[in-house]
Amino acid sequence: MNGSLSVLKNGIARENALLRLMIGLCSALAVSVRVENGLFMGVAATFVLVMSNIIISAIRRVTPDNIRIPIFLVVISSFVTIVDLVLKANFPAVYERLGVWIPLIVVNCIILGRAEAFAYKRGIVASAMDGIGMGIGYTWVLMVMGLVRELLGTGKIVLFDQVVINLGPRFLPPVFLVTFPGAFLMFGLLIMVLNMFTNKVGS
Amino acid sequence: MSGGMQKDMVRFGIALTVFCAIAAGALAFTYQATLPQILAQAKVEEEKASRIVMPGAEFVRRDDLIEKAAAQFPEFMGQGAGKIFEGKKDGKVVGAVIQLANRGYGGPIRVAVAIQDGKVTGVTIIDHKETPGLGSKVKDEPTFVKQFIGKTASDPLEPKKDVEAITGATKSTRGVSGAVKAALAIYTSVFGGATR
Amino acid sequence: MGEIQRFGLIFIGAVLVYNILLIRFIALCSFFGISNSMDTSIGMSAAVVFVMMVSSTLSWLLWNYVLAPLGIGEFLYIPAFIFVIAGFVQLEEMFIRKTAPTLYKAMGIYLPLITTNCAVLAAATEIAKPGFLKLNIAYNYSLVEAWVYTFGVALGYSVALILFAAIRERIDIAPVAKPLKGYPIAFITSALMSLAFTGFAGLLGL
Amino acid sequence: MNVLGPAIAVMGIIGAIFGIGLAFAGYKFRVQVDPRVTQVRSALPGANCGGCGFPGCDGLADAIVAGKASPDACKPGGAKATEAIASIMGVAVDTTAERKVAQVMCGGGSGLANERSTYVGIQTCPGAMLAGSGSKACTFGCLGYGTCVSVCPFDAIHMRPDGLPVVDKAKCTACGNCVKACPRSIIALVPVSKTVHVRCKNTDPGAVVRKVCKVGCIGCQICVKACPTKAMQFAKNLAYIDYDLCNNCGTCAQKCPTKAIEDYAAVEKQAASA
Repeated sequence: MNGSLSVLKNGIARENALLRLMIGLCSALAVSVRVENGLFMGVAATFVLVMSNIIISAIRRVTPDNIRIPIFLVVISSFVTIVDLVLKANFPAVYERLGVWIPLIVVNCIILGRAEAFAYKRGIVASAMDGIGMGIGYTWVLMVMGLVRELLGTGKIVLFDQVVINLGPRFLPPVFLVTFPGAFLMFGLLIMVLNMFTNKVGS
Repeated sequence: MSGGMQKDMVRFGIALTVFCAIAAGALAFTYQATLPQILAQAKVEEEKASRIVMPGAEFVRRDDLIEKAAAQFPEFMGQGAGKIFEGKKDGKVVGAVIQLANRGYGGPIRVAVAIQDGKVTGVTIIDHKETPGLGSKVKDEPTFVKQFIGKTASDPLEPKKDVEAITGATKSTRGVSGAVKAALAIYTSVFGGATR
Repeated sequence: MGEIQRFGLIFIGAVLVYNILLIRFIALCSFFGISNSMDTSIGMSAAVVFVMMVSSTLSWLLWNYVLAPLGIGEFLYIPAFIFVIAGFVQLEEMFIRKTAPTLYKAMGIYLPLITTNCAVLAAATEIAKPGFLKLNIAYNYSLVEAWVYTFGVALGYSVALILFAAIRERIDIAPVAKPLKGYPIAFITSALMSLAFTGFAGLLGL
Repeated sequence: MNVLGPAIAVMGIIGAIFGIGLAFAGYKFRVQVDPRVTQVRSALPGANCGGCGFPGCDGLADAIVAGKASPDACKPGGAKATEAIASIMGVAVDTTAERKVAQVMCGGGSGLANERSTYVGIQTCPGAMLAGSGSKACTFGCLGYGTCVSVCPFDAIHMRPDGLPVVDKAKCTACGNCVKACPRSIIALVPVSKTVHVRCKNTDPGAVVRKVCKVGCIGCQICVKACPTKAMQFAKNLAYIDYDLCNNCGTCAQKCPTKAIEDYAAVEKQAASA
């Protein structure tokens, strides 16, 4: 059992999808304008990742090798569509904001990457744990970015339509952080800080 | 060689067909389960803007009037951007809400205008692409839209004349005032001046 | 508006105003991975332009003649499009590896990358469901407009990728601070490029 | 309206088309991939360092199977990889050749080699070569801008404070990237057991060398006469060692008036005893 616990841990930190492997960037940068977006996107991506990992590793013995990609894609896109429909029905406001990024989870490099590299070769439990690990790793980075960008970019954090933190009117938010270029910059600085930290620890 | 190919063709063919069919079945099932809710949400979403400008009214979408208006004002109502609702309060038609889009600085600005008895009783910005901090003030400053209340088709609705422009965002201001002016024009042409 | 002017509007919108990489943030995985050398970027761009044109045509036909009339498009468009794209890319990779090995050496290795390229799916979906990428260019696409739009997106992708590759080559020999080396400086450069592309925002009132 | 039927039908048909299509293509367009290529590929270390001159390990694997490259082309792989590939290819290869490492053949660090100018251009050796060949007076010596360090995939070479690169013999896998990268080809691959090296590449006459560097080879040939095993060769004002004959005795290093020849073993003994 502890084998899969270590799998879970490495998904969160050591092999963090966004910061270490540099995959799944498209949605991360665009969606992390608000903490709430980050949360919903993270949960949606984790759900799809875990479910598709389980299914793919369950049927891995029966999938012929040279049509494995189409089969993976059918599995992943079905779960993505389910998430898409459920979100559209129950959380229209959030769906409106995440609109284009939910369908794009299908081509999100994390999911197909993990399916190909991990789930197709390992057992169901290990794949599920890996899915959860990678999902949590993806989500916490998204929420950290969302926190910083929303707080500094708009001066307040709105979670489920309540203002949780408000820096007050005096604070003139640098709108730049909430715009597209701001996302690139923020992510770059995040990695720089991480490099500085790991280099000191690493070397 | 062809024997192997036949076997593979059959194997892959069946595998993929069955797989896609199962997936399609599951999705169709979820779609039907969530369909009523989605339609309801869509209706609420569509009328959200109308409800802001004409609170407490029931709305009926008049597709026939939309076509008529789109023919006369293609740049405002064209390509699905425009909608016309008739506002009813306890059964009686009290006015109309016209949603339309006009070109602003950063892109189209979609506006909802409530008109009762030929006078504007409410204006709201549905969405816009104006520059944050400048043009976006048309939506962020509540006082901006209030100045249109009470305008009629005869008013010039020109910045500096009877519309107070936002400093540094004349194009955005012109976008909104143009939209209100168009709404009044559509209202007079479609409803023939007085609400029946 | 005249037909030609409409094409121009769609094309400029796709290449500059709503550049798929720098403004719409789509397909970033390949953007940072591929751009550290110029010839890989050119090879990838050629492959992307080719694959996108074909897959958008397939998606357009599939949507307008199969999915929409039957009313099943609303929930099937994701699996259908990605399945068609992946299938086509795999078929095409086998075809090129057999018939044109030299072309395969230059462009072939990128083909499997393109199946997971978000831009291809995004363009295909935008053509089927206009407004998917929240562009205000057009509300419905005829086949020719679909081609113009896809070519615009593919060109926008290539322009951004090749520009970025050129800049990154210069960065490699520039004295960059230790923690900034590698991805951080790449992100900061792309932030500046994205800032530059937002300059096209008001172009043609799009 | 019932969407279940048409949905299953359409997706089923699409699945069928691609299923059969891929199977058909799988056979029609089958490319004869030699199974040995994948075996050789797995025997290679996979660092894609390009030291063998082929684009990465895949390129080398194809070349070896096609006979265009010898099984021991991959130096980083070392004897283990060479033997594995030789057995796959069924070819006998002598693995007696001793392991090689990179060695910097220049001793003109800061303070020893005179500076002619200060160079503020692009901080790479090829860059410096383009713009007036660097800051040192000696036009054969090491430029010191570390391109060899940046191309080394195994982090085996680092710049010393005096501006000269030093090779970490443990990590160096003789992939040859640094040898190729150095615009003045100062780095050479030498057998790892050899500890005595002529650390100069200057082929100018002695008088010119004396002006530009304190530790340059002035072509006095004292070492050639002194060498007991005749390992020391001499050509174009420059002495160089034939490593097959050299037995690391170090007499040449003691005799050299300008200390251009360095005996690492002696230096370590000294450092250890001091």
